[in-house]
Amino acid sequence: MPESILATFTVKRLEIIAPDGTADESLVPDLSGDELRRIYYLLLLTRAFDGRALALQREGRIGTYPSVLGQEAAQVGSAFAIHERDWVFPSFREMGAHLTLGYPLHQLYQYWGGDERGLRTPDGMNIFPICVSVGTHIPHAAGAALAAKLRGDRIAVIAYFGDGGTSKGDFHEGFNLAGVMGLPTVFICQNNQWAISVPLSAQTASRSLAQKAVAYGFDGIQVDGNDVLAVYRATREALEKARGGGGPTFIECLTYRMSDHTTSDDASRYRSPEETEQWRERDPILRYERFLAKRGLWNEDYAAEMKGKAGGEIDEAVRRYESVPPPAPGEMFDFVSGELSARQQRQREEASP
Amino acid sequence: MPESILATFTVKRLEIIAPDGTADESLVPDLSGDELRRIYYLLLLTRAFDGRALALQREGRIGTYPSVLGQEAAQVGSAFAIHERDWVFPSFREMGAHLTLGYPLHQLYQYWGGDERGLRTPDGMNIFPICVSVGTHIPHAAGAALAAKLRGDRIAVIAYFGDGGTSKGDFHEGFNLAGVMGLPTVFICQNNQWAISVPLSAQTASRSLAQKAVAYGFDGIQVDGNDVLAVYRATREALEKARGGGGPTFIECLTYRMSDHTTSDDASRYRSPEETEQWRERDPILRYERFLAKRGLWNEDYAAEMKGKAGGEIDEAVRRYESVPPPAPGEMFDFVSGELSARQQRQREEASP
Amino acid sequence: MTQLNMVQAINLALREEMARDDRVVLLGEDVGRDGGVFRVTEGLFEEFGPERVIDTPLSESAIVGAAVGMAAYGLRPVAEIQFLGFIYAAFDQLFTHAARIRTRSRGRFTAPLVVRTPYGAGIKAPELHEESTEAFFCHMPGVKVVVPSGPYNAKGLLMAAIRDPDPVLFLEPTRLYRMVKEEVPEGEYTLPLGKARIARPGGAVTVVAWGSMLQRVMKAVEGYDAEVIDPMTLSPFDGETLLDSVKKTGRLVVVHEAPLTCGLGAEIAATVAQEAILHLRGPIIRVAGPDVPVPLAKLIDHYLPSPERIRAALDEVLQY
Amino acid sequence: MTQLNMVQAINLALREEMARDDRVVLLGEDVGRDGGVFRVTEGLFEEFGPERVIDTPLSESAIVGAAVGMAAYGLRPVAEIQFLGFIYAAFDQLFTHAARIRTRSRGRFTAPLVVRTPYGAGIKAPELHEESTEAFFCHMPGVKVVVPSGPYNAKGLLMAAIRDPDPVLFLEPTRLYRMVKEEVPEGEYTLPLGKARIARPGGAVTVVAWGSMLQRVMKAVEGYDAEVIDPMTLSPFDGETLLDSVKKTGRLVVVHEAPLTCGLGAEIAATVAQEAILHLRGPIIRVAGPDVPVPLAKLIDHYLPSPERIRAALDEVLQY
Ligand SMILES: Cc1ncc(C[n+]2csc(CCOP(=O)(O)OP(=O)(O)O)c2C)c(N)n1
Ligand SMILES: Cc1ncc(C[n+]2csc(CCOP(=O)(O)OP(=O)(O)O)c2C)c(N)n1
Ligand SMILES: [Mg+2]
Ligand SMILES: [Mg+2]
Repeated sequence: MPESILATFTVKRLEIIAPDGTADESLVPDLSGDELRRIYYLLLLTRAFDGRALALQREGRIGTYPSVLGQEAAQVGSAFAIHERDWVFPSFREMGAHLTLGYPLHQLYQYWGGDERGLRTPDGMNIFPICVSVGTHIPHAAGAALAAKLRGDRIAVIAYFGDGGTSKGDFHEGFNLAGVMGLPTVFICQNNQWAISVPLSAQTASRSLAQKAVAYGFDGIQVDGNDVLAVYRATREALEKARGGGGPTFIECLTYRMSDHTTSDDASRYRSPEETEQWRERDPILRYERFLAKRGLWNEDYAAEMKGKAGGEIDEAVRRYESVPPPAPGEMFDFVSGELSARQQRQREEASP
Repeated sequence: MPESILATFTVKRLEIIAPDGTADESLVPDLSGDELRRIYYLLLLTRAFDGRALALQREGRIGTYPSVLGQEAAQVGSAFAIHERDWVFPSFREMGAHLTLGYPLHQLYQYWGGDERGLRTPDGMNIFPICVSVGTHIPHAAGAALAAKLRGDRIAVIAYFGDGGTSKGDFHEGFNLAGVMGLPTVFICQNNQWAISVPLSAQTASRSLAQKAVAYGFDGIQVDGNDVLAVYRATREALEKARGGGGPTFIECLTYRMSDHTTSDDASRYRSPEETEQWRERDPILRYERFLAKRGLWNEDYAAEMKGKAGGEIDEAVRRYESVPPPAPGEMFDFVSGELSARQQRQREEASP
Repeated sequence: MTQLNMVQAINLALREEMARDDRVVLLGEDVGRDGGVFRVTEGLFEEFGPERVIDTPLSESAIVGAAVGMAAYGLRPVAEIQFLGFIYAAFDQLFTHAARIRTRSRGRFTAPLVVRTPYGAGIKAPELHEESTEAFFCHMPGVKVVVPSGPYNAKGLLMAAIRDPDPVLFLEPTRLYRMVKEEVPEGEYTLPLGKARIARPGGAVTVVAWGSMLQRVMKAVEGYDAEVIDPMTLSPFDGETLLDSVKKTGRLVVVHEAPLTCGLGAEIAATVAQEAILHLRGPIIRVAGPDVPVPLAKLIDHYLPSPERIRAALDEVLQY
Repeated sequence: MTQLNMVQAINLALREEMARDDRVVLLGEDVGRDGGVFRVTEGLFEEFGPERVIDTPLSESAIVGAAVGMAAYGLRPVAEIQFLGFIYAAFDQLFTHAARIRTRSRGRFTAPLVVRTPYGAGIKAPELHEESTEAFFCHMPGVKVVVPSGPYNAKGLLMAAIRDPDPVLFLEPTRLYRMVKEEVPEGEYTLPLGKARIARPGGAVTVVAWGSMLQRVMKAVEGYDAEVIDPMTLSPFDGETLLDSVKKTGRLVVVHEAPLTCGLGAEIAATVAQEAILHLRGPIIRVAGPDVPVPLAKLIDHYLPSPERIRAALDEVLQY
């Protein structure tokens, strides 16, 4: 058998809601009207949170901020499938996931306002602190999943990252570990097609990101990342598989970063407004509204009501954020180690006379 | 289109010589009898080099040494396809490739004898020094290939590494760079199925290593690594493709490490003699002898003659190695930088009074 | 001559070196069309094209690793790491390879490359964007470490770094990027690596500082008879200038942003304690960041050595 | 009590800690069936099974990164890096994550993990197998660095490291692995991290050394009135023991294998130069490796501080 076929692999793609709001009913997840509406509210809340963050940044009330505009469905849809006992390892652009998981909104503003205390996850939530160094948290997710597996905990571990993150060595080492040990991990890539100014085509020659899973012996799937139900469905299935011992899944959510990379960036330097404009038509909230409307779960009044409610929640979060007194100098030392060295103690005294 | 197939990938496998020496004539590379015999001699020379190295180590005349026993075909077959202008980035277990490329044998002994000077590649050869840190030379190969591409040089760049090397972050980052920039690289993995005591099944869940190329958008192929002509053919095609601007190829040579990992290792601690025994039947030299015999290019006398010749070459190399005087202490400083700092100069004087 | 800030001066150095020597090639994340997140490479993509100004995937180890291969092949790569806080993934490539390829190959292959990276605190950026871990890289024989302190020397030092036959880590203090403008001549000039500069002559105490701390020190020493040394090259360190000054003043204060323990201040102090201790009148005082991870914006001002702490050190040592 | 060498003592510490606390899990390359390339984990795979003694793929960053996740989840991972020379790929995970996860999460998540790794020169192994770059890791607030000097303290220190609530880098001097046997009690005992040991009392000069250099120093000081300090923990360094000794002797010599510049000797010297300079009679002498990459076997003896160089330093400082 001279030249033979050793193996064949296929990579799938999932979409449920068409741009006009019609859906493939056989794939629509089994969610109640309340749940469907809850998802809608979380999408609105994400957008409201984001818009306010941009405004706060312009006014100097928070620091550099990375907008999630356009990626709400990928974040809310995936996070909505996560259970409380699951562990989540976010990157830095998942505020929509954070708030879907119930992370206190004011703490998110606090963090982006330059206050570490915003990263203290409330007890009972298993959300790791935001990881600024791209992709380097992927091995942590593998490690937590390994620990859960050794402990016999039927939970799943989720890591979020972007298309740029797939180029890092830690992506590879973490994926490989998860694959070879069959760990209960769900890797969610928000492929928003840009890593600052670097387009996907300059990030990798891979036709899809999903196919990168082939290298690790587990499944990869691409979903329409602007279709909140497709994201939800794929994530829920992957989480169930993971919790049941079926090993890792890689989900590529194909979406688009509508904003600048962060408030320090100017995307007009490197991409055309036409490209962004095209994606505006695929707005994830718009599409979901059409879907809900067809089911009688949405109309303009309802939208206005929900937007008002979200705005109120945001107002309250901003108020809370801004009422927190600044950290005392000595707080730098509070969590360096379980116990400070003699030298650190002296330094602490010097810092807070 | 709800759930659809996004893409399909196939991974091929190449073998030319069957265990009994019969060959698929349509695939036998177009090599003269002299060339076919030259390959045979290089296989013998590799084995002789290796056997002598083990003996020298036992006698304390060189240090720790990693045997290439069983991997001769993967090394000679691939290196035989390399042109003088190509650049080669070896790992630490390619002595068969080194000698095929004409690297001075005595320098190889010198290096394994603990003398850096063995790594000075003769002028005119583009062989990078042995890389001990597994997989970390893969980005160098990508970089050299990028440089060659920018310069417009029609050359190829080859990197050698093992199955263990495929788990390193640098494998991923180097492969990704090569893929996205379409660099003239040929990546040759000697999958000898062990990384010290870690078997392939604990290294990755990937069904083959070749399929890892799917992640980077270029071709991967598995070849029978104990079939010297299959290795040669696959490498030559990949090199030609690379030189012609066709981008990277990943070649997995499936072979087996017949020896302990190094002379410091004891493989009986972690694998069964039966497994090794099975592979003895697939000895790459034996198979090639059968192939040559069928073509009238080999008989016992010829083998004895060639073994004698190889032995003589090795004797001479050992003699040369052992006649080199040890380095002077000051040589530590010779190549730290183009110019030594004042402090280093003082240190150098102290070291060599 | 034109008044340029440091970003413009570095940009000019890159442009001129690229025009002079077609082996000079830039690579890194967002160095191309975007011109770098601080605009240091602005206009170079347009001028020299995508073959000379290369946007890489997001992979720091490959950026430095590829630069090693490019340099060995004969190019003069200038790699950018977007912030020093992201260089640790490339630590292995720098230390295991860039620093050693000349030694390992006994001179057959070399790594004439530059790794440029924004450095230091004071711009209120997110975590890992305000690091100053120069000491790590000063413990790597084979690697040079340079920190410019102003637009003029930034240009001259970068030109020297690009022409250097060995790897140079070029740390660009973000806080100084646009802080001052200076006359920066067009055309070639290099400042020798490994030579310090007396930023201010004085007789009673020697103060060593670099990066953004140098500016702070220059203000803090007003009214003191202090000699301020701006090393510019941190590795190899100009021991001669240091020792000459300390022998004259008999007193030494070192100021740096990095955490105290095993910071570069330790090496400077130890050098003097070994080679000029008999000239010292009092303790060698290091004014440094505390031994904590660099905090975020709300605490960064408490982290950095304050003018008060610098003056307190001067007052203390002047008692002797 | 039994006479054990250091390999056996470390093995015993691991075994007892694993038996005591089922959160203790080993991971690394070849730690399982093979028992580690130095046999340090021998027998543990058989005793505790593949769930507690985990052979990982060849990926140092994932080993340390996974340990961070495991520790945060509630385990007590003990990771092995096969040689210190291969840890640089995990530098980012150690410094960016293990060291900071407690700070970053404001105490919500911690990283009680140990990274064990063979360390130092003197076994004539290939390149990168004889590194002693401890200083890098002493510049990482949040990470502790430990170097045992004998079987007895190796066991006690490793037990303490495993129980420590924060990341500990445990550097095992390969040259000492089988050099001496000592009485090593079975059962629990811990030696506090951060406390040095007076390895030999003396009055005229203080000598600090660790790892394999300690043995060499102990021989070299014979006939001298030297007090030898074995820090055992390099970070946090026991400044009190150091300063007390120097205040008594008035003289200091530091000996280490690592290259001189920015080695840990610099911090030790600088600490004394800042806090006890008035007690010093003469220069602080560092006897260290030269500023070159660690050479291969044929030159390693010329690289390492020789007994002659150590005695020359003692003679020099004793002139004052
Ligand atoms: C290791 C590392 N390198 C560089 C950066 C600087 N940086 C921040 S975000 C970013 C792009 C990230 O792209 P992607 O992973 O696609 O995520 P996105 O920003 O699109 O959400 C870069 C280069 C970083 N934070 N970490
Ligand atoms: C980065 C790194 N980690 C660990 C080691 C120690 N080590 C040397 S060889 C080896 C196994 C390599 O396996 P593989 O890549 O399959 O090559 P092979 O030895 O089989 O030729 C290990 C773990 C090393 N040299 N480099
Ligand atoms: Mg992106
Ligand atoms: Mg192998």
